[in-house]
Amino acid sequence: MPQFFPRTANSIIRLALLAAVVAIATIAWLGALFVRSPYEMGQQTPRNQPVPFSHQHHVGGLGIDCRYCHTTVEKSSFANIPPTHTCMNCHSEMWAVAPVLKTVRQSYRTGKSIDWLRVHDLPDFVYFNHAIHVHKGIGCETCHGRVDRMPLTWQANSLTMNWCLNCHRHPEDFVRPREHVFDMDYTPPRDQKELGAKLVREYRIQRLTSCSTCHR
Amino acid sequence: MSPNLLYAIALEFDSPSALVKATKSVRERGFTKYEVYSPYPVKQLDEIVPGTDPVPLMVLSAGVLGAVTALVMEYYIAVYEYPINVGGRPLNSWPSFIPITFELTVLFAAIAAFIGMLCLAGLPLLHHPVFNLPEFARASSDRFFLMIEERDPMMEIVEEREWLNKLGALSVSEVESR
Amino acid sequence: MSFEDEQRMSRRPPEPGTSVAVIAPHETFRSVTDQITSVVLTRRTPLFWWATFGAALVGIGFFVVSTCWLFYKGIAVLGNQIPVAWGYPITNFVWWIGIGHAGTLISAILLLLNQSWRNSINRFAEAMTIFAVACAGMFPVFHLGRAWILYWILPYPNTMHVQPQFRSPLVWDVFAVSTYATVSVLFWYLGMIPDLASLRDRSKSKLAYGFYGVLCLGWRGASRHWRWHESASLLLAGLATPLVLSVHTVVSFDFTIAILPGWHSTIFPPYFVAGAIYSGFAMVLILAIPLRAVYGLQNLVTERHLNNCAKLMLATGLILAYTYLFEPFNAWYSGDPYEMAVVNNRAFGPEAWTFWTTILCNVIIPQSLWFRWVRVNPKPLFFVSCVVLYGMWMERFMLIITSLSRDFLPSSWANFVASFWDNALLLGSIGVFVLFFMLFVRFLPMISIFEVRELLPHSSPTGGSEK
Amino acid sequence: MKSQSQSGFVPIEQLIAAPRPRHWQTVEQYEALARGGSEEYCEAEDTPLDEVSRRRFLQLAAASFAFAGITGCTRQPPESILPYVTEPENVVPGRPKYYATAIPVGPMAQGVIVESHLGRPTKVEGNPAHPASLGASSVHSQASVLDLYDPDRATVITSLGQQRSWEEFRLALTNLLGPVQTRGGGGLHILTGSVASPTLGAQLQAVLKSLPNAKWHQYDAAGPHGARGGANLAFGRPVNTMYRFDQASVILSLDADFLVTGEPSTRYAHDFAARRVRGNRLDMNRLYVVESTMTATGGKADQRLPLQYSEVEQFTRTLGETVGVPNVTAASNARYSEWLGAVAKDLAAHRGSSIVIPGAHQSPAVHALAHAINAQLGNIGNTVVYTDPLEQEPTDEVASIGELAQALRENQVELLLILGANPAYDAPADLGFPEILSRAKTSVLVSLHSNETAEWMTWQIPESHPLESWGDARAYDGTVSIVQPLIETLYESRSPIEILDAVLNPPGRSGYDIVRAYWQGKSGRNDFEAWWRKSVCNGVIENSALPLITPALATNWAAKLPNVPQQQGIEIVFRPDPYMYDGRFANNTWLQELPQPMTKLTWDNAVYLSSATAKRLGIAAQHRVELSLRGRTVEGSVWILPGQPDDTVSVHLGWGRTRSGRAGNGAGFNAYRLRTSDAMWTAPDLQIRLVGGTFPLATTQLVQSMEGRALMISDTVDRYRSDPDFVKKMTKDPPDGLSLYPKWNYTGHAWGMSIDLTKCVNCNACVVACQAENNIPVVGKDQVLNRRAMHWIRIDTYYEGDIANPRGMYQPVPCMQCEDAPCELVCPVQATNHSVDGLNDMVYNRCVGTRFCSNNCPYKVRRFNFTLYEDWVTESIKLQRNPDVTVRSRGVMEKCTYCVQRIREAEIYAQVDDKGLPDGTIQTACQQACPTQAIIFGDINQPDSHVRKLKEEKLDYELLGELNTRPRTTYLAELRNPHAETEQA
Repeated sequence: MPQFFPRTANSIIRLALLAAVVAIATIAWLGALFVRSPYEMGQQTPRNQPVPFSHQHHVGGLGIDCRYCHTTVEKSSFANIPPTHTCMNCHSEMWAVAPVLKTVRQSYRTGKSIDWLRVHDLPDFVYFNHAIHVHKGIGCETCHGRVDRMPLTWQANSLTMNWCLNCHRHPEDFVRPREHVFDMDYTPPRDQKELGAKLVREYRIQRLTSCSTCHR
Repeated sequence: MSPNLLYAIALEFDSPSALVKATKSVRERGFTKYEVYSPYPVKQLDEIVPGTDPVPLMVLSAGVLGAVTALVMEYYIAVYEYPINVGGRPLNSWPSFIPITFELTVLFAAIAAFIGMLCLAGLPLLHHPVFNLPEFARASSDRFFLMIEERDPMMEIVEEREWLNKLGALSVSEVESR
Repeated sequence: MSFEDEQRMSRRPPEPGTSVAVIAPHETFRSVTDQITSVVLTRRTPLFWWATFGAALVGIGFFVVSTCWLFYKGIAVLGNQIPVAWGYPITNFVWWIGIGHAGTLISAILLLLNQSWRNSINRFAEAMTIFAVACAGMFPVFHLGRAWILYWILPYPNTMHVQPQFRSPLVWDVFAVSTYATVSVLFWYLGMIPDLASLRDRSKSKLAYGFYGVLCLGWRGASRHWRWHESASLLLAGLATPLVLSVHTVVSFDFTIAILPGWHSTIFPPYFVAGAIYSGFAMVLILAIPLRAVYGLQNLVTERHLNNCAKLMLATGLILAYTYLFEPFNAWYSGDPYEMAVVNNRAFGPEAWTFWTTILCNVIIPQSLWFRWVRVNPKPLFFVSCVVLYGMWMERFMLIITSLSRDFLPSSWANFVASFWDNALLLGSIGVFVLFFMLFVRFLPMISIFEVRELLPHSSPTGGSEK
Repeated sequence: MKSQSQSGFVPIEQLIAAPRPRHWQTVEQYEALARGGSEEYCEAEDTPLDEVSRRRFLQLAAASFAFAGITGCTRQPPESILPYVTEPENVVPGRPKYYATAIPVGPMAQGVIVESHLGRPTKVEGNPAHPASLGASSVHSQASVLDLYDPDRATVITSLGQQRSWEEFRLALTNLLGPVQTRGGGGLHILTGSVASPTLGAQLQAVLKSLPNAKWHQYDAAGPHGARGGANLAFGRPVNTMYRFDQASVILSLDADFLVTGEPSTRYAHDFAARRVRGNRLDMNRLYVVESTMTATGGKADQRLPLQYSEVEQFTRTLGETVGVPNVTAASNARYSEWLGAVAKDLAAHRGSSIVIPGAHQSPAVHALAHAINAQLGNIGNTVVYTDPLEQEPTDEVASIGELAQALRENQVELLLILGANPAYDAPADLGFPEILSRAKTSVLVSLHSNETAEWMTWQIPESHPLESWGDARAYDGTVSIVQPLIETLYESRSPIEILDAVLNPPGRSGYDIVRAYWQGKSGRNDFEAWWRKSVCNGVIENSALPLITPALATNWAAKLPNVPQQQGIEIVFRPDPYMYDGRFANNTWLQELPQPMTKLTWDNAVYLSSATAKRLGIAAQHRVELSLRGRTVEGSVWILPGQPDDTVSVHLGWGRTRSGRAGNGAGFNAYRLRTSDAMWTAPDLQIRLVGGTFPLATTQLVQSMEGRALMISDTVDRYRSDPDFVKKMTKDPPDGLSLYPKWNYTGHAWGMSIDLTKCVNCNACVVACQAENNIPVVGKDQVLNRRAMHWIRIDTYYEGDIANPRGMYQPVPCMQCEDAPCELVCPVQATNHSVDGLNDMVYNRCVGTRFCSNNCPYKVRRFNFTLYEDWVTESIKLQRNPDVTVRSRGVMEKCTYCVQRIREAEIYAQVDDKGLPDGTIQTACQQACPTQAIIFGDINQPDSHVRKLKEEKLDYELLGELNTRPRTTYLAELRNPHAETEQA
C-alpha cells in the first residue's frame, strides 16, 4: 500500500503526542489548584444556620466580647457554643417576639438544642486546643478572620496543615499581646517582627511541629 | 512527469555489498543529497554516509540533570520542608539518599536516549515521499535502496542521471514527492 | 528445517563467536522476515494459543475476584499477621521482579558483551521482563493497609508539608521499580520500531497497515536513523545494565536494612541478583521451549540458545548454592545468637520444609544441567526450569517467613499460615502475566527481525557476520 | 463452640428504642432532678449524647473518606453542634470531670474514680483514698465501664415475654404481696449473692422483720465458702480475716492466689510488693506457695510446692504439728517433709512477722488450721487481723441455696425474688436447677442481663449497673463507699435496693433517697448534709472500717477437724476465673480477650493438666476431652499447664454461658455442671475421656520459654548483695560512637519509663487499663488465633526451670519508645517518627499500612488493623470511647505512645493554668492501674524524677539493649529470695 498515510497524518500524530503531554500536565495542575481552592476548603462560604445569627451585629455593632458566649475559650480545648439560655438573657427582653428568633424561643421552651451548623471543622484525628492558643497570644481574628464583619459566619482560612504549620514555625509573625487577643480590629504594629520575637520569649512560645502535638 | 513533482531517484539493490559499492561511487562522484535505506544497520555505511551522532551527549547531560534533581529534592524535603527526627538519624542522612539519586540518573538518561533518537530522526513521520515507491515496501525485508534526491545540484546534469543507471541496481525508479 | 538437520546441528560442537550455530544455514533475509511476521499477520492462530489464552482468562478470574475481596475486606483475608506482617504479597513481588531480570540481562548485558546469539531471544525476553515487572508492581499495592493513599509514597507538593521518608527502602523500591519499568519499556519499544515497520510493509489489511504504521512511527530504515537507533540502543543497554543490578539490590535492601536476624546481611544484594537471573532464565526457557515448538522457530531459537540459557542457569544456580552455604557460616562467624538461631530455625524449625524445598529445587535438581543432554533437550530442560522457578518462589517465601516468625522475643513467635486468597492472588498474577504474553505473541514480532537479519552470513558486505 | 468478635456487634433495636438517657453531672443537679424541676436538666442533658453521636458520626464518615483518601481532596460532611439549652454549672465542655464511687464484685468493693466526658463515664481509675485501691484498680474495676455500655444488657421490663412498664410491675407486686403478707411472709423467698451493702442488708433484714416467715437465701457461687466454714470451725463464729503483707517477712500461701484473684488482691499485691523491695531491695520478704494449680502467685513464689488439693490439708496438718499447734497430729509425708520442715523453721524464725494464708476455696479444715498456726506463730494482731464479717448475714451459702431448692421442690414458693443471682447457671448441679425454678408460683429476676435464669422467670427487671445507680458497698476491711451514678440509667432498669424498697414501702423511692435516708439514720449526725457530701465526694465514709477483734480459738476445735480426705484417682479442682469471677463478666469482651495470667489464653477456659499426667493419658494440648464426675459430664479442650500437680485437673468456673450475650455465649465450657453441693471446690475420681478431634484455644503467647535468651533477668537477692553489678555484667550495651551518625540529644522533657520486674505480679490490670484509655478494639477469638490481638501492652509470661514445678517470669512489654527506633527508619511516609520530647509518635492518619515498621520492631509491640476492628456500629459502645484518642480505622498501624494524649493535655493545662509539671502529674494508664506500682513513668531529664532515680539503679537494664535501639523504657531486673534450706529440700 504505497503512501497509506496522507501528508496531514504527520502533523496529526505529532499534535496528538503533544496534546497528551499537555493534557496530563494540565489535569495535574488543575487538581493541585482544586485541592487548595477556597471552595474545596469550604472557605468564604457563609453557612446557613437555623437562626441567622450575625456576628457583625453582635460583635461589630453591639461590641459584645467573644467570651460572653464562647465561655470556655480560655479554659478548654472547646470554645463552647452558647446555650440557648445565653441568647434569652437579652432576647427575653428585646426582640422578644421577633419571628426571626422563633427557633431560639422554641428551643428555650421545649429544651431542645438549636442545631447549629459547624463552620470551623477539623478532622477527628486533629486535636486543636483553644485555651493554649489564646493563652499564648494568638488572636481569635488570626484564625477566624474579621468575624465582626460577618453577617453569617464563614470559614476565613483554609485550615490546611500547611496553614497550621506556617504559624507553628513562625509564631513571631502572628503572636499579639494577650490583652489584644479578643480585639477584632487589632492591626499588627510595623515592628511586628521585634514585638513578635519579644512576645515569643515572654510567653515562652515553643515552635511545636511534632506530630503528636496535634495527632494522638 | 514534471521534475518539481520528483522527490528522488531510487536505486534498488538486493545485497548490502552492492549497496555499499554503489553508495561509495555515488559519493566519490560528488553527490551530496542522497540517503540510503536498509532493512538492518549496515556497518560500512556509517563511514560513507555523512552525519554525526549527538545521542551520547544528550544522555550524559540528562543523567547529570537527574542526579542533581534527586539530590536537591531529597535534601530539601528532609532538611527544609519538614525537618523531623526519624529514628534518631540526622536530617541529612545522605548515605540513604544515594539509591534514589542513582535511579533518577538512569531514568532521565534513558528517557533522553529514547526521545533524543526520535527527535534526531524526525520521527514520528508517517507520510514520506519514499513510501510513494511501491517497491520500497521491501526495504524493511530484503531490499536495499539508494535514493539521490532531486534537490541535489548534480541532479540537474542529465549525464549524471544517466550515470546512475549504470550502477548495477536491480531497478532505477523515480520517486514522486506527493 | 528437517529433523536430521537438527540432529546434525545439535551434534556439531558449538563455535563461540560465530553465528553459524545460532541460525540455520539456509535462512535468508526474506525467509526470516516471513517466518516471524507471518506469525502475526498471515498464519492462523494455533490451538495452543487459544488454549493458553483461555487458561490465562481463568487466572484473570481468580485475580479479579481475589483483589475485589481483598480491597473490600482488607488485609485480614490474607495470612499476614503479627509477627509475620509480610507474607505472600511481598514474596510474589520479589519473585516477579526477579523473573524480569533475565530479560534485561539478555537484551542489555549480552548486547554489551557482543553475544550475538541473544538476538533471536531478546525480544520476547524483554516482553517477559515488562509483564513480570507489571505483575510485581501490583503486589506492594495489594499488601498496603490503605492502598487508596498509595500516592503518599511519592514526593509531590501537598497541603500537608509531609513527604516521603527517603531513609526507607520502600521508597527506594518505588523509584527503582518504576525506573526499571520505564527503561524496560523504552528499550523494548525502541528495538521494536524497525520490526513494526516490517510488519507494516507486509500487512495486507488497511487496519493492520494503519496500526503498525502508526506504531512504527513511520520508520524508513535510513542509514542515519539506523546509526542513532543503534547508539541509543547501546546507551540504553549501558544504562539498563547497572539498573538491573541496582533494582534487585534495592529489593534486597527491603530486607537487609531491617535489623531482623536472617535479613540483616551484606550478602543479600549479590545473592538476590543471582537468584533473580536464575529464575529469569528459567522463565525464558519455560516460554521459549513451547513457542519454538508451536511456531516452528527451531531454526531461529536453536538448541544453542537453550544450551546457553541452561549454562547461565547453572552458573547463577551455583552462585546461589554458594550463598546458601555461606549463610550458616556468616551466622556462626558473626557469633550473633539471634542469627544462629534463625539459621538453625530455617533448617530445623517448624517451617523447615520451605528451606529444604528450596535446596531441592534450587541446588540439587539443577545439577542435572551439568549434562549436555538435559541442556539441549527441550522436555527435561523445561522440567528443570519449572522446578527452579518454583524453588525461587519458595526461597523468597522461606527468607521472609522464617525470619519474621521467630525473631528476638520468643513471646511473639508464631508461624505463618497462608489463606486461600493468598494463593488465589498468586495464581491470578500468573494469569495476568500469561494473558499479556499471549497478546504480545499474537500481535507483535516475538523475535527481533532486524537483529536476526544481522546474524545471517550475507548480512555484511564482506560476507560472514562480523559479530 | 463458635467464637465471637466484637466487630460482629450490630445495633440493637431495643437500644435505639430505649428512652433517651438522662445525664447529669453533680449531686446538686440530681437533687434538682429529683425535686421535679427536672425538665431543664434531663432535656439539657440530651446534648452530651448528641455530642457523642456527632463525634462518632464523623468517625463513621471518616471510614468512607478513607476510601476516597483522607487528604486535601476530601471535603468534610456538614457537621452540627448542639449546645446546651441551659448549661449546668461547673461544666467545661472539652475537659473531663471525675467522680468517686465504688465497683462491687461479690461481697467486696473497690473504690474508684471515674472519668466522665459530658456525662459519659469513659474510664475507671482507682481511688487513692480507698483502702482496697490506693489509686490502683483491678481488672474488674477497669472493665466495669464496658459492662455499663454492654449492648446485650437487659433493657426492658418483661413478663413472660411481654414488655411491661414499671407501673404494671408494681401493681402485680402489690397483688402478689397481699396474700404473702397475710401469711406473714410465708412463701416469699429472696435469693441474693452475699450481701455486704449496708443499705441492702438493712432492707433485707427489715423485710424479714416485717414478714418473719419470709426466707432470705444467699448464694455466691465463687464466694469464700471454705473461709466461712473455717472461721466457724476455729472460732465458733464467723470472722473476716485480713492480712498485712506490708509487715510480713515470710509468707506461706496454702493454695491462695492472693496476688491476682479475688477483690482484696489489688491491696494485697500492693503491700506485698512494697514489702518486697524494702531496704533498697536487700531486706526482702519470702513467699512460699503450696498450691493445687499453677497461679500467678505460685509463679512469683520464691519457693513453690505443687500439691493436690487434698494433700494441701494433709500438708497443713503436718505444718500445724511441726510449729506446735496443740492437739494437731498428722502422718508426715516423705515427699515434702523436708521442705515443710525448712518452711516451718523459717516461719518460726519470723514469729509475728509471718503469714500463713489459705486459699478462699480451700477446705474449712485448712482455714481452721491456718488460724491456729497463725495464732501459734504470734501473727494474730500483727500480720493477721480479724474483724466482724463483711456480710450482713454470713451464712453457709451452699446450705442456703440447698434450702431454696428444697422449698422449690416442695412447691412452697409463692413468690421468688432473685436479686442479681443466677442460680440456673451457677447453682450446684445436684440441686435440680434450673428446672425447679418453674415450681415457684411467681418469680422475679433482677439482673443486668437476660441470663440463664431469666427464661424460667415470670418477671424480669433490668438491673441498674453500679455506674448508673445509687448504693453503698464495703471494702475488704469493711470501709464503706457510697456508690453514686455517673449517668442516668440507660434503660428501664432498677437497682436491687429500689426493688426492695418497692416491696417494703410501696410505691418505692428513688435509689438516691433510699441510700441517703439510710445513712441519715445510720450516721445520726446533725451536720449530716456536709458529712454526706464529703462521703460521696471522697468515695469513702471516714472510719467506717470494721473494728478489729481478737477471736479466741474455740475449745477442742481440733477435735472437730474432719479426717484428712484420702485422695483417689484424678482429682478435679474448681477455681473462680481470675477475670470472669463466677461468670458475671462473661459478656465483657475486654475480659474475654484479656490473656489469662499463666496461659495467655483468651475467649475460653481449658482443662488444665500437668504434662506428666497428659502424657500418661495420651492427651495433648487442644485435644477435646470429656470430663465425667459421678455421671455428670462436660466437654472441654485441654491445655498443658507447667507446674500443675500430677493427677489434678483444674478448671475455671464462669465460662460456657448460654445467655450472657453475644460475646460470652458459647465461650469456654461450663464447669458448674460437674459441681455438686457436697463437692464445691474439689472432687476425686474424675474420669477423662478423649472424644476425638481438637478444639483450638486462642493464646496470645505460643512460646513460653525464653530459649536461653537474657530477656527477663532474674536472680537471687543474695547474688545482688554479693555482686550489685551483676546485671550490668550480663547485658552488653553497645559502646557510644558505634553508630555512623551522631546521637540526637534531647533538651527539655525526655519521657521515659521504668518497669520493676520484681514488683510485677501478672494481674493484667495494665492491659485492660490501656485498652480502656486508648480505644483499643477487641478482635475476637478467630483473629486472636490469627495472631492479630491488639493489646498495646502485654505481659510476656515465661516459665523457667523444671516443667513440673517452674518459676513464672512476668515481663510487661509496652512500646519501648526507642531513641534510635528501627521502626521509624523504614516507614516510607513518615507515619511514625520522633517528637521533640523523644516519644515514638504514631500518626494513624498518615499510615498507609506497609507494616514494615512491625517487621523491624524487635519487640513486636506494634499492632495492625488488618480489617475494621473498631465497632463503628453499636451505639452504646461508642459512648465508652475516649474522645482524646483517635479511633483507628482499617489498615493502619497502632501502638503505645506513653498515653501521649495525657502528656499533651497535661503540658497544655500546666501552661494555661500557670502551674508547673511536677514529677508524677502525668501517669500513663498502665502505671495508674498497676497495683504494685511496677510501672513508673516520668521525665528522665528531670534530675530528681522518680523514673530517673530508678534508671540509675544498678538493676536497670535495656531489653535487647545490644541492638542499640536505645529504648526509653527500661527494666529493673527481678530479684527473688529463695531459702537456702528449702532449696536443697
